[in-house]
Amino acid sequence: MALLTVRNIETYYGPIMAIRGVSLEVNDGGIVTVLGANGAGKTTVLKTVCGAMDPRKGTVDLDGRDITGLDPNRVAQLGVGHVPEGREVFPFLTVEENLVVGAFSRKRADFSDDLEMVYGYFPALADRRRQPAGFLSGGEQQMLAIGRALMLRPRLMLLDEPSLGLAPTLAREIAGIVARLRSEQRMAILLVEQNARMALDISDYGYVMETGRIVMEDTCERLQNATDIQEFYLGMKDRGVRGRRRWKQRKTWR
Amino acid sequence: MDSDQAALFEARNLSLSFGGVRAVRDVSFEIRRGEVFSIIGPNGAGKTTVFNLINRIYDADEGTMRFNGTEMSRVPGHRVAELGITRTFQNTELFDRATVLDNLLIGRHVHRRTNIVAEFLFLPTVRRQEIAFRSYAERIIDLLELQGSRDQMVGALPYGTRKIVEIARALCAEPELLLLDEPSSGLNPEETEDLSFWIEDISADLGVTIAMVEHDMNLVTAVSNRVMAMADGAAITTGTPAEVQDHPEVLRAYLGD
Amino acid sequence: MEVFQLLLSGLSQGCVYGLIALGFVMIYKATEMLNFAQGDMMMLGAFVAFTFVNLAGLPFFVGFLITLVVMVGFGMGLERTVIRPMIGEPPFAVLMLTIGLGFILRAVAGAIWGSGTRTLDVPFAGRVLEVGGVVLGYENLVVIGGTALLCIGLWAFFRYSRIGIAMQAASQNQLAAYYCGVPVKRVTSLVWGISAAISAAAGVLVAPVMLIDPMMGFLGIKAFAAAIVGGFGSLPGAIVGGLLIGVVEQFAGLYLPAGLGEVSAFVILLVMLMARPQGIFASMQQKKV
Amino acid sequence: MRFVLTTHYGQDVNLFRHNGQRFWYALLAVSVVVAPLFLSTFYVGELVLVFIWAIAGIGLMLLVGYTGLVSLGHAAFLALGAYCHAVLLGYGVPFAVSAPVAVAFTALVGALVGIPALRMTGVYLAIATLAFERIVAYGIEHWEPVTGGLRGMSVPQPDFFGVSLADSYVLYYVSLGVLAAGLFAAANLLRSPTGRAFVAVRDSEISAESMGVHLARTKTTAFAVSAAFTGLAGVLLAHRIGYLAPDAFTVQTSIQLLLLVVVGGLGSLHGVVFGAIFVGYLPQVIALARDVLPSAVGQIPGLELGIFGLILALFLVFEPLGLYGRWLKIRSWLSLFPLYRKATHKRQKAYLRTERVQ
Repeated sequence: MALLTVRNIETYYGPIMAIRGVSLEVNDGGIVTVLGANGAGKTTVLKTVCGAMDPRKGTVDLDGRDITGLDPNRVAQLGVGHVPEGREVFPFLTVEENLVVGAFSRKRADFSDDLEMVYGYFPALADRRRQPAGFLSGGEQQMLAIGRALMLRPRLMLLDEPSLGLAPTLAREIAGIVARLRSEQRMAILLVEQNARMALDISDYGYVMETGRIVMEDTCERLQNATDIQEFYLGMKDRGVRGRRRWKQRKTWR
Repeated sequence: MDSDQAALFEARNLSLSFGGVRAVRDVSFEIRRGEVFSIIGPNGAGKTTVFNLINRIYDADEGTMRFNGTEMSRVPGHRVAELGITRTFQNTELFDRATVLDNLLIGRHVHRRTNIVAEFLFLPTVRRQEIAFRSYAERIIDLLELQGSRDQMVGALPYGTRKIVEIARALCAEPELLLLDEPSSGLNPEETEDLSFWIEDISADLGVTIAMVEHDMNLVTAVSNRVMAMADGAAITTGTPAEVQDHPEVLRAYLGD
Repeated sequence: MEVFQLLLSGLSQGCVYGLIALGFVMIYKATEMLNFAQGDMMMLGAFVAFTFVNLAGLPFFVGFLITLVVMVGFGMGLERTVIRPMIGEPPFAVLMLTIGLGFILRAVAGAIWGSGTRTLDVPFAGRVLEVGGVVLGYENLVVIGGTALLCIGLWAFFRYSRIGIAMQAASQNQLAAYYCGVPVKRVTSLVWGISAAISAAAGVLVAPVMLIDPMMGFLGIKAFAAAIVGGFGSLPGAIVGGLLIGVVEQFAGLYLPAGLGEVSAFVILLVMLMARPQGIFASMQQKKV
Repeated sequence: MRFVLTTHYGQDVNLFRHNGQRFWYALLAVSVVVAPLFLSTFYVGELVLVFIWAIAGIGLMLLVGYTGLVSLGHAAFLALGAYCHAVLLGYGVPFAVSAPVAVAFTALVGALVGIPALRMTGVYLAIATLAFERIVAYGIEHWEPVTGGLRGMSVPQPDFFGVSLADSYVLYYVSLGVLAAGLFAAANLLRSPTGRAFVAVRDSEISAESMGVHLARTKTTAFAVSAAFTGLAGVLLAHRIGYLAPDAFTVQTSIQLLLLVVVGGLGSLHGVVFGAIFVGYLPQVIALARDVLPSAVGQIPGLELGIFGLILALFLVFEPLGLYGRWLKIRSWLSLFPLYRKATHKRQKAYLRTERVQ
């Protein structure tokens, strides 16, 4: 049975419908990616899953339990770690304090092992554990955000654009760690990415979103070979530069 | 476009640091009259910061900017629109509690010729000005097909429409140079294609020079005359879209392989 | 000698401003909300202590502790009922709401305890200590000492306790704190509770120096000035700003024309806002585009 | 619902969109003009107070509701207008000179207060205006030779084209005229570039500036205009109360003015009038209630202000759009009757995030 089941959710920003009937599944131990352009609603899906936004329709189930509309801290306690877009570390807290906050929902357990585990994945953080997170570089902040989510010992990790703003080598490093996390920590991952190439490389299954809808889903191998995906998301489209065919009066039935 | 055409805007050796991080390093470029000039690069490469420098939201630590031959590195922010440069913002910065029409009319603000006393009394000059503003705004509404949302509150519009309203507002000031900050973000491929037509119309019908920061390489290739690629705050190369896309450093920094 | 005397009473008065300002700053840091009723919470705290100590006849320290507990409950209840629905409303609306709350608290206090002035029985009232010609009132010393203790306590709380760190996390990025499993709503309630307790402590400390009455909450306005002068959002800034204003007031009161001491806090505030709007300990900057 | 066929842009610029509106406003105008004929002096006096509140409210509404700048010190402008006018009258300056001078003086002070606003965000500004109010109050209390200090001063009541402003009926028509002119002027301003610049500054400073709006000038203008309206209300208030003392202009007065704009409905001139009626009559209602209530409750000190605070809090929590907003909802409910959906005004989960950056 799927670990996470999202059924037909509709979420609004005020009066604006940001996602319109999205359904998806993440299996235990699987990596599932959601692709799409900026503003297609990918982040909104993650926010709805983790409870930061309430869907007006539809349900979110975690391991058979309905978690729709729970507060995000409750969802986190149930084992969903969230690495938000733009990293969102606590800038005035030190690296270690950031990680301690990450373990907040776990009852007074000894988390020094977990700290060591995080520092093992990200040795760069160990060197800077006493520094305020605001002074870290973008890549280090991304590592810290992932590490902070790991402190929850999550069963499902929501990863929002982990490669955003990172140099390509760093992005590849992060991708490698994500792949390792799945096998070593046996957690499922729901990955939202613009860097489709990287996402498709490490994921099992992919969904493609456009303006709040899922327009395509398939295994990643098949997605990688689909012409639409190649054109729009992998930048392989062979398009004429200028002088495309067009009518002066464009279509107006929108 | 031939390469010796006059530059409308010229930036020389712009640099800017935020608390030790060099967001923009020694960037020089020019925007030629009538062209569509795109800046590409990974997130955090400093593209939007360049716009914020042109727009005078930030003071450059070093470097100069000339627009139409006028030195503008120290011009106050509100004068930039008067000079003839208006812009849109990455996540749209509209006046949410006003109608689309009012937003466009604020775009006309630089053309205001009345004083507050006349406005209190709503003298005939003010009335004539309002009607003139309105008819110009209607021209832009027609151009960008915003008739349907004219009287709606901007805050309640869908994201795609908001992006277009922001372009319309910037156009209402009759700029010579229009800066578009990621105009296609949040638009679906179809809307992005429409956007590319509109950019062409704005360029052709209104004769406005356009500079844009953009991620969507299809859009960039479709509409740009010249492209500048940036990474880590520095300009890597400038050239035609095809040249830039094939530049080895760009491939490495941006496309990733 | 006179200068020392003034300095000391200025410092003790300044501690009171600083203590109320600490309450403001805590709430502001944790929730970005401004509680204009902070001064009135101090007033309420003083009256509650008065009830337990004078009316119920409990020993001072027992009464004081009960007061703190009651005020924590009051602060949390206030947050739960009135403030929470306002999350997401513009700051102006919250400001107005707390102004309204201040009026309500004053009316309620007037209804319960009457509008007359009261004196809290404290064990250290009226005694003095003379050191080298300077007369030190015990109540002044207690204010200064109490403030110092409270500051150290708060500092340790924020530095070492898990909930204190989580509070800072919630103040820096609410949504990310949620993602880490921090129950932000409960934490916010707690912030209001602690803030109410701090102002109650301020009320008890100030009670021997000035009388208790429903209008004493107006001190809160000067505490606000102190918080801004110190640099809003900075806990040490709140204390430094309070001390500065307290001392200047005392000196202005003596050496400048009548009544100028009263407004000197506001003059300092305006000068500060013109010259260095971010305050002594700057902690805020502009919004990024 | 009414649909209007617009055939010329000029029509959209007009204050009234169709004859129906014109009819109702005309009816309202006629009724306030003839009202004094049927009312006793006391009620006319109360109505004068409502008009004065409304004039001051226009000022604060332009500032708070349209420009998004909060002032907790508007009582100071009311006081400055009143005292300046009264002092000038005392020196024998004719009304026709002293009133405009008082208004201009208040506007000037307002512009000066607006200067710190250029560098401050909302909350700082609120505190700064509060500090300004305290300083003005201090000045009035201590500049005895001119203001009479705490004792106060009486307001000379000059003849005004042969009639005295001390007469409630005369003051009624003068205030009504001023209010009508003020509403007209404010509405004009709001449909002109300056008014739109106010709104632009309120909604997004950064993009207002990039559209060529001079932030500094716009904010100082907003402050000056706001202070001028409030100062004008002060001039009329001086005549209404006849005797000026510092306790007529306190922080509470400022708060009452804010109550007026919040309860009326931020961002609407209609709201000013609704709010003024509310603030003008609430003390009467409370006074009546005191007589009815058992004395233990009725005699609570600070009861009136406590009720003010309570109403303020209730409005902010339950009806942030104010009375005018409530009226609009009722109207849209009526016109859409079977189709109205409650979800239209639903609130969402919201999260705070600090805007502090390192």
